[in-house]
Amino acid sequence: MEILNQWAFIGMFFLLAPILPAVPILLAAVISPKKPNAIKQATYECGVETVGDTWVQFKVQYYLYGLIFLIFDVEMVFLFPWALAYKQLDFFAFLAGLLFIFLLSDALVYAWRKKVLEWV
Amino acid sequence: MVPLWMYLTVAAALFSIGMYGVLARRNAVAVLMGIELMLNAVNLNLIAFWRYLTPFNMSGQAFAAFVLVVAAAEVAVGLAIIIAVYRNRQSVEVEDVDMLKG
Amino acid sequence: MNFGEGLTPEAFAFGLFTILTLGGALGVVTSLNLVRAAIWLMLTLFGIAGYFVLLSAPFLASVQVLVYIGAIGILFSFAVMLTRGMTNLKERFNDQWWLAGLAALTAFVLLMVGVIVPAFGNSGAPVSDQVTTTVDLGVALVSGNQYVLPFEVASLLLTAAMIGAIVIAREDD
Amino acid sequence: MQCDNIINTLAPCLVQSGWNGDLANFASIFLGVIILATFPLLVTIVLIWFERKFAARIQDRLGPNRVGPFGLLQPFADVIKLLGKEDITPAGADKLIYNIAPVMMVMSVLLIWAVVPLSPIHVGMDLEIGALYIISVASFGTLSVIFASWSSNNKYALLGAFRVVAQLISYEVPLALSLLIPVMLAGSMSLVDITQAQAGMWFIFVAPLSAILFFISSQAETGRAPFDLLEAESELVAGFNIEYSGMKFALFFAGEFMHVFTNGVLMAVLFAGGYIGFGGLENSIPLLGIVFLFLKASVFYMLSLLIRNAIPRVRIDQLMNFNWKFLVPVSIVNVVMMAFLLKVVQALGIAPTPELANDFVANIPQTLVLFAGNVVLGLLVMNTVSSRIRKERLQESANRAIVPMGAGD
Repeated sequence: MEILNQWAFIGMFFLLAPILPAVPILLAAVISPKKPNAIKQATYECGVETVGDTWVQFKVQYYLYGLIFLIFDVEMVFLFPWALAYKQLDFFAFLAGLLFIFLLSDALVYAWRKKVLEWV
Repeated sequence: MVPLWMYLTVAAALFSIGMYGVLARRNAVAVLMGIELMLNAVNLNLIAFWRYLTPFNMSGQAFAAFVLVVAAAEVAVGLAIIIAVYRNRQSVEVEDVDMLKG
Repeated sequence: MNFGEGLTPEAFAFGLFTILTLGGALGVVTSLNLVRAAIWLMLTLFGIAGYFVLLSAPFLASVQVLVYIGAIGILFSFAVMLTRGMTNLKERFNDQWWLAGLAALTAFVLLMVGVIVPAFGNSGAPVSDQVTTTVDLGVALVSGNQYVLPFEVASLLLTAAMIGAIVIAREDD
Repeated sequence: MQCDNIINTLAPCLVQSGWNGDLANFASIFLGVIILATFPLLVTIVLIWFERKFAARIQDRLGPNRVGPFGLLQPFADVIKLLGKEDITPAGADKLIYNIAPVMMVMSVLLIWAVVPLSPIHVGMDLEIGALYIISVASFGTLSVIFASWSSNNKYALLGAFRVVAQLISYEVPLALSLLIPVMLAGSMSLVDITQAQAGMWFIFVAPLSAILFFISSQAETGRAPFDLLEAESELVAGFNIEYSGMKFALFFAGEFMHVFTNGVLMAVLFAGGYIGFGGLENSIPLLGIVFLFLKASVFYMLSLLIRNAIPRVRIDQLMNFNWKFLVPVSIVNVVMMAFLLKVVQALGIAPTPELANDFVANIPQTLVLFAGNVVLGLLVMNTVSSRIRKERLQESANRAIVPMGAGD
């Protein structure tokens, strides 16, 4: 199986890639001094005691950016095969791709108009 | 190769776990995650059948891609609803969301 | 490659992905901390991507990582962190959890008995080692007699989902 | 011997010397991965020295010059110092995830090297979906930011991470969109094929706009100045890695350094012909391919160092506006234009035939058309932007004229 042999390499890479950077961490864990105390381990907060829960509520803005990104990311699922086969396709493929991209840019234009892209 | 029924078993198990999550969890986000599991079980089935039965036909991969789109759309809207509900009710428990009862 | 009695690298990988997928799935439905649950979810989806590789669909595997781990996982993390109190839930399940368990178990048994057990004896070699490639997918997506309509509808669906989600999630007006 | 990857060169030799075939295969894969994964890490050590020297000269300093000749051993001294640092884990941290995050950051960059063609015969793996693989593994980097911030149980970390993640995911959109162009031009997602397709003409001449867009957004993906909102010291204390210290903090930085150079390599592979040198030299002496690739990569690397040191940090609203209102629309239009022009070129019959694809002269007509299209689009964009800015400035000065003295600004 040609394809599996290819991916055996990638799989091995996925298994070994975390190990290499982990080596210095482990080494440091062995070598470095360990004298923990409460003040040292306190959460960094400019010298003030932490107030309240860390998981404070954040702006919905971040979610909206994530949302637009998700849509464009899924778009890639279709655009990559399209671009891949593009040279062997006829002019109709261009029109299909154009319509696809146009429909999606609509969403971007809407977000722009509604000032979703405005950082507040 | 690993026989087809093994893939199907994994997919069935994944589907059931996802279904349990959807039915049993209280938190709406957790319910959405359960739905994601179910959709992925479906995708696994699609690809497994495609590979074993119709590998020279595009339909399996194409349908899996469309399932992906539906999953993404569902997550986007689902999470947006959850955030909106949370803003109004300060809760994301499925049982608390009964505004339509009037 | 063959390291021993019947343990091919493929079988080994299959086992690994099964642990990832099903273990992750169990983590998703039982976690009290929803950020943890999101991380379990990503593990599950990564396992599925591994299956896709084993099934000669590397394009979908890659897309699975890109969309699910890169985008949906991050969106889940955002949503969990945007809403307070999801990092330590009081209760795992609702009151009907046993009913849900029963339903899930029934579904699993039905699937096994109805669909999968009949295929047990079947050693099930694939019909052909020749598989369609990503180029074929690209051609099929824009061919008038194949998937061009779903292709455009997918775009429309994404646009609609995005606009809908923006309308719902925005703070005011 | 014509081989397409490291494994194929080593395994037969091992079998000849009496190894079991499967074991030889396994050993060669293992060795290949080790070499390929250690290589960028070693390069990074040199890069750290180089970058410090480079930045120092720009800022009229000497930079490291004490340890070893020209301070060359400085990074090693730093590593030894870092190993001796106490490793502090904040109270209330999620220990497992806290430790995984820096490893994942480095890993997300290392994984890219698995598919980069270093020379005609040195490729980790010629993946059929290489281009997509690159942007897929990049998402692990984003994930590691979320992991790091969430697990360290700190408000600043979480706040910083939200900004960083917003930045990283936003700039991934133009990155992926401009990656479409080399894929479209080469008709393949494999990085080896993309490199080979540039034997006649580099894509940077065929599609300069995509190259620029890719370069800018990959610069933002690394989180370096002018896009270093990651560690905006003056604003966010330190960003998502605030609770990290010692070796773990160093890994985040090593990941960043490595990422910058990896981006240079990717630029070289995708747009500047990768290992292809002149006169087909790299085919007769494969090791020269690596030299060519690294020379080209260094050019892009130095360019990003220059940008880092010359341009001040942008504000987060400028950062987001620049992406969503400039880069994304331009890359969308760019994709459409390139697709259209490619069809025009095909219809006119001036596209190089498959047999002549590697010929420089045969590529010229197509390149001229596409290049002209790129220039026209670039000028149009610049014109629109500058007229918009002019309008805004006029408005601003008009507003300022009405406001009484001292009440403005």
